Amino acid sequence: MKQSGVKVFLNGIFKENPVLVLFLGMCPTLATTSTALTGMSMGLATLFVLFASNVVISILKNLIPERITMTAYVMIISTFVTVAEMLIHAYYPAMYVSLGIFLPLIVVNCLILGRVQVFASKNSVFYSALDGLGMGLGFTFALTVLGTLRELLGTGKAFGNTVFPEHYGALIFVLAPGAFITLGYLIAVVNSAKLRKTEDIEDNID
Amino acid sequence: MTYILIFISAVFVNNIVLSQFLGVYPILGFSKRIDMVPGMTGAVAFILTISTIITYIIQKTVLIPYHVQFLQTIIYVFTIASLVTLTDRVLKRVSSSLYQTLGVYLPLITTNCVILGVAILVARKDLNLMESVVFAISTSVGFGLALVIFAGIRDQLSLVKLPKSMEGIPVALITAGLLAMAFMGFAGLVK
Amino acid sequence: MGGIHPKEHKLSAGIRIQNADLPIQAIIPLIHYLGASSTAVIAKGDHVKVGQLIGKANGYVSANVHSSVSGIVNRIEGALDASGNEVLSVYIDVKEDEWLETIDKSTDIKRECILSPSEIIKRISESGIVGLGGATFPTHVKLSPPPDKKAEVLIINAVECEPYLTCDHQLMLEKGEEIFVGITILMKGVGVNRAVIGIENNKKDAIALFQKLAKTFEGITVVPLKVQYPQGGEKQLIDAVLGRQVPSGALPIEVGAIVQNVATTFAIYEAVQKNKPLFERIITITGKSMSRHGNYRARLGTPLTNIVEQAGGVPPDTGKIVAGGPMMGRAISSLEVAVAKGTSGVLFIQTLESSRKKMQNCMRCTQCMVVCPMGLEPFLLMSQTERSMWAETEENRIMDCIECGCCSFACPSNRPLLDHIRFGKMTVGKIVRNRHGKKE
Amino acid sequence: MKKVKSSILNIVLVLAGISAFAGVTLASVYTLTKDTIKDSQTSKIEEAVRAVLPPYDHVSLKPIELKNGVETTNVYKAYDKNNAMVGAAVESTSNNGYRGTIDIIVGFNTKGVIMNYAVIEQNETPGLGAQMESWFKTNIAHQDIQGKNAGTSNLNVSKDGGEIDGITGATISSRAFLFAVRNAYFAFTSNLDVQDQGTKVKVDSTQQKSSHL
Amino acid sequence: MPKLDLSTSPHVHSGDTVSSKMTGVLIALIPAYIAALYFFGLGALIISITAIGSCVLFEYLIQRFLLKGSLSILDGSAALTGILLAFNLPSNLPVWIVIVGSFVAIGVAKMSFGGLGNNPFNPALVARVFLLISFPAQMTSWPKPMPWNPAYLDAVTAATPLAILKGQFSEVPDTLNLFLGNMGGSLGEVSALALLLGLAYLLIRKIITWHIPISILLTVFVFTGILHIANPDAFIGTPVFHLLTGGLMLGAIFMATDYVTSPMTKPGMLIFGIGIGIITVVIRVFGSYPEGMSFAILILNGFTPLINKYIKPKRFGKVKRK
Repeated sequence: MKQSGVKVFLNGIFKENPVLVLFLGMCPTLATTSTALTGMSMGLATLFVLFASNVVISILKNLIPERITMTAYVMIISTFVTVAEMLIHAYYPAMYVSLGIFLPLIVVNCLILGRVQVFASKNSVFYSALDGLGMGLGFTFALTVLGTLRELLGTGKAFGNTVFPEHYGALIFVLAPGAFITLGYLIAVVNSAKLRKTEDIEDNID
Repeated sequence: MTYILIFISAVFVNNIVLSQFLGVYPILGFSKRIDMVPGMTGAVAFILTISTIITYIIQKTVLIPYHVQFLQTIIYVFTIASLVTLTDRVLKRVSSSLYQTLGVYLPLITTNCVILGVAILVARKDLNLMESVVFAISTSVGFGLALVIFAGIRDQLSLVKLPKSMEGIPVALITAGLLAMAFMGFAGLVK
Repeated sequence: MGGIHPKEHKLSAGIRIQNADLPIQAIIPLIHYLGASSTAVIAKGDHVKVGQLIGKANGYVSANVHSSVSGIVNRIEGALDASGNEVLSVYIDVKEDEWLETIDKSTDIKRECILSPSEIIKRISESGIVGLGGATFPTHVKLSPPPDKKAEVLIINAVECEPYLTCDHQLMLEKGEEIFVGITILMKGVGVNRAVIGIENNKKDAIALFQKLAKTFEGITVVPLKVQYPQGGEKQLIDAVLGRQVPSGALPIEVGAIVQNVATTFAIYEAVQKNKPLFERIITITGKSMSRHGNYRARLGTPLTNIVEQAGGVPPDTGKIVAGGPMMGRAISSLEVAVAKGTSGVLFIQTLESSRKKMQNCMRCTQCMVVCPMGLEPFLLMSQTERSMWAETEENRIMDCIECGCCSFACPSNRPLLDHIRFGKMTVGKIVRNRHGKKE
Repeated sequence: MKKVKSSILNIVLVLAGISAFAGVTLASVYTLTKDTIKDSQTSKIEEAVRAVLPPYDHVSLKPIELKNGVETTNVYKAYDKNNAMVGAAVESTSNNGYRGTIDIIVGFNTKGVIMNYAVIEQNETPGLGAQMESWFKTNIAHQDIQGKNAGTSNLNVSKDGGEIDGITGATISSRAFLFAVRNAYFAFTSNLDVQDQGTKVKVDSTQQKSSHL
Repeated sequence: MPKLDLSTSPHVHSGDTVSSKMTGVLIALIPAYIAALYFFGLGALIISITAIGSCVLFEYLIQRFLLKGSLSILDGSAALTGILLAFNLPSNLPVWIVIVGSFVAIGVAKMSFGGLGNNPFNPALVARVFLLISFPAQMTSWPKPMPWNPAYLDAVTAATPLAILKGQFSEVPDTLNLFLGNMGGSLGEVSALALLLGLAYLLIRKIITWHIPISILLTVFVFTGILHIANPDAFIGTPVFHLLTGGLMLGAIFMATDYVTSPMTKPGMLIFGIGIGIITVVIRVFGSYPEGMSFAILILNGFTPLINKYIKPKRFGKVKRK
């Protein structure tokens, strides 16, 4: 299988963005994006786990017998999740509190298990690393955008910097309903862009 | 009284899906048919209760005494995964009718963050065993409630013409948002 | 339950029945909407008399057809009927008005009936009588319930709930006593000693007349009913009169009732007492912009255009011509269509009223559910039909729909509910029949 | 390279290998982060005490009884290196919140001037009463209670004739909050004379700098 | 002969239209609107005009530029949403918040689902709750009622009776004032009298049936009655007080009866109404928001599809033989 590294890398960020296109990892996406910073942190933590798991599993792919692939994958993933957990707990305690149970829950983020099964178990270390990086960045990108939007609409700030007076912020955006609604419209925008693209293609055929 | 408060909190005030964001995936993906709701909820309630008890015991007898709480994630994940597999096999052998109603949903549960989430929440909130069980069951009820409301709304939406770009996930998310907003009215019922 | 009250517009009420002119050529269809086509028993060039059998019933659910005119058979070929279908018809060039000698042409009222019950049913069958209310189901079939079911009561449908139509009303006023005799014959024929006549309150004169007549006939009572469409539907009428609801998919006999239309009853009187087969009926010609409304006694096979000419021609500003009433009648494309056994009227609708308004989203106002006489959810059946959800529509009892049109009438969003439900019914009906076919 | 067969031996070997890998990784990261985590795990109250008090060397923890004899509350006195008192953090509760209890901790210097406060627990409406977390330390109009001498200032909402502007739309929460502040001052004054060295709490000087003063 | 229309039966129509239904509701709102103008003056006028105008404008813009579908602003539903939204807002709310509310009502709650008839939640209430959660301070400062008040933003504020109840004060207006509407509150909710006039009109014109409003009011009356009798000290609000205060009347008569979002069968409507009544009281008495009506209606809106699915109309022929 011949593929371009750049393509593999960019794929995860745009064309197959895990959140906005593949709808993977919805729970952390919704839960940790009340501010841009928490969203980005969650994204980076996931990026780390995904990248490390992808690399390790693609190295070990031929060593793991068929019958225990799942067990082995879950073990590797949860090891890295725990590592991420401990590191954040030690060096970034405030974020550890903010992310709460969603930090250990990275384990059950279907994005990671999905990429590991679909990509890392079949591709070389190099491409798996790129895929992990691309997908992880795509995830981080989506979470950061969502977090920024919610923080901005809710409190008038972006990464803690005031953009407009908090007085004008609609508090609901930093609360649960705002998470669902903002993500809903974000995906709708991506959808309509995709629709326009297919319409263009159809127009060209005509 | 504590148990009632735990129940009200888990079902209405801090609904697992609508305010805790756990189990959003089944809500968005698998709630298209109402007749799937009882089976799905039953399977979640079953696994959730048992896994909560087991992880509770592990937490109290192994992780805390030996000071290895940092292994929590990895051990819980394994416990839940083995439990699901085990239940799957037992159900298949013991009763085919039970397998038909609950078993088919089991594979969907392994990656359902509700199970792991509740196990970790129980440990973090430091509930006792009975409270943990009540919490697990109430959470399943809350999950089922969200699931059934959702299935109903989607059923109705499947009969109308939605804007193209809103079809599927976006409209489901907006609906979830509006429902979550309505459920915020319960704020303050339980401290 | 359900129902609507559209503006009645009984413009032709009280206008005496007049005879429609004989046509130059009668086009008599060999099938009248329902059942199997009858087999022609005459050939091109034959000379026929009024009342002579020209089509023989073919199978159980089929009815004889008699000539309505005298003359020479010109040809036997297809002609468009009111539904727009081509049906095999007998074209007869009219010569004179020569009736069969066996028919008693006198207008004397003959009360006594000497025939036995089975002879009565046989006579009705031979005379080609079908339900004249519109469904045109062969009457003798309806009068012969399966042996395990026993009829208890005969219900006479004198409701005429369709707006505009007055043919039954006028017939009741002019032939009241004959109708009552017809009822006694029917009671004898099906072996019941109780008959109930259901009439809507907007026909006060007919109710008064019938109540007076009822005193002289044993076992017949008159039940005035509030004005409501579609009370003339068989199941609705039984519910209104007896308070019994015919179960889904069952026939009226299930609750011990047999329903006959008032005009059919009159035809039965004529067939049994006067030996006159069914070859003419009363039809109402009306419309808001019509100058001369009227009720006409027309021979079957008379092209509608003949009667319309007699009534002053097609009124100006006609957007739609309907054979039958405004709720259940069919829009026809041409007046060349001939009068059939089920043709109760011709209605001219003005352009503005006939043009359909733009459809809007369903806003779930419940109007269609409120008016549905069968307790269905038309809005739901429509959207499920649109999405080909046949199992769901069946579950929601689409087959119970009686196609009364109340839902489309009432819908504020102008949704063509009945159009879709009809299509759904057709498809589901096929599925159901296939399923039964496989089982057997 | 061919995929390894699913023989029992292989399975055991591979699982053991992965476990070893996991064990080693986790153990080393654990050792690496253990102390740092422990440091950051100081309790919420300690953090609050640290946040609301002027720089100090050590504090004492002494639950004292209020004069009405009904409630007890926690008073944390802070001392400098020479065991001279620099102020006290007082925990105080009000049950008159819009929705239940409001639990705050208020820091006073020796003269009774409010240095800072922290909200430990409250259940007020988000966006309304919940604004108390920052409202009364924001220096806009007459909102700020910091720097006010609790003994001489009228710590009531301006609607009730006091000198503090309550939270817009949340007068009840504001009243309850200010009640808790006054209550804290009451506990502070009734406890000034109690001399006590108490338990020493380790103080991280870096975090002290990040406190609001 | 002219070209004949061959469409199928029925060939006549009742003449009812979407806009005639909407107009009916608008007429029923007139007494409450007059009461709003009387008690809140200029503020009421500004808020209502802003809400109606921006709702209609947003509906037009979204249909024209985003959905590119047929325009339906003339059916009156957007205007109705606008006036109902205005009725749920305090009269001293800044105009920009009203516009945000209109955008939420039309853009989020209605057009995201494809427009009239498709939305699972009542648009005006979605907007109200959205604003309540987003801008709690502005949304819960109520101007004091003053006849034909010419002040807008700087109107004197007063607590609503429900808020007073939570704060345990004794300044609750007497029953007559509550009934007439002489109290703090949103534009359209204060005057029970005016709202009841509207209800009478709606019932007479058969635009709605009694089932939803009456079951809500009755449930609230009975539930608060039981609480009050059981423990008058803890539950100071009398049943009559609860009936006349807050958005209960407005919600029961005009919001809960919205065709699109309420159940379609009569037993379904009763379940719906009882559910709203119970949740409203629970939130009012035990929750942290003073008023639970809007939340309760939205929650039951969520249950409406289920109610419709399982509570079917009485089918013909299901009755046993008499």
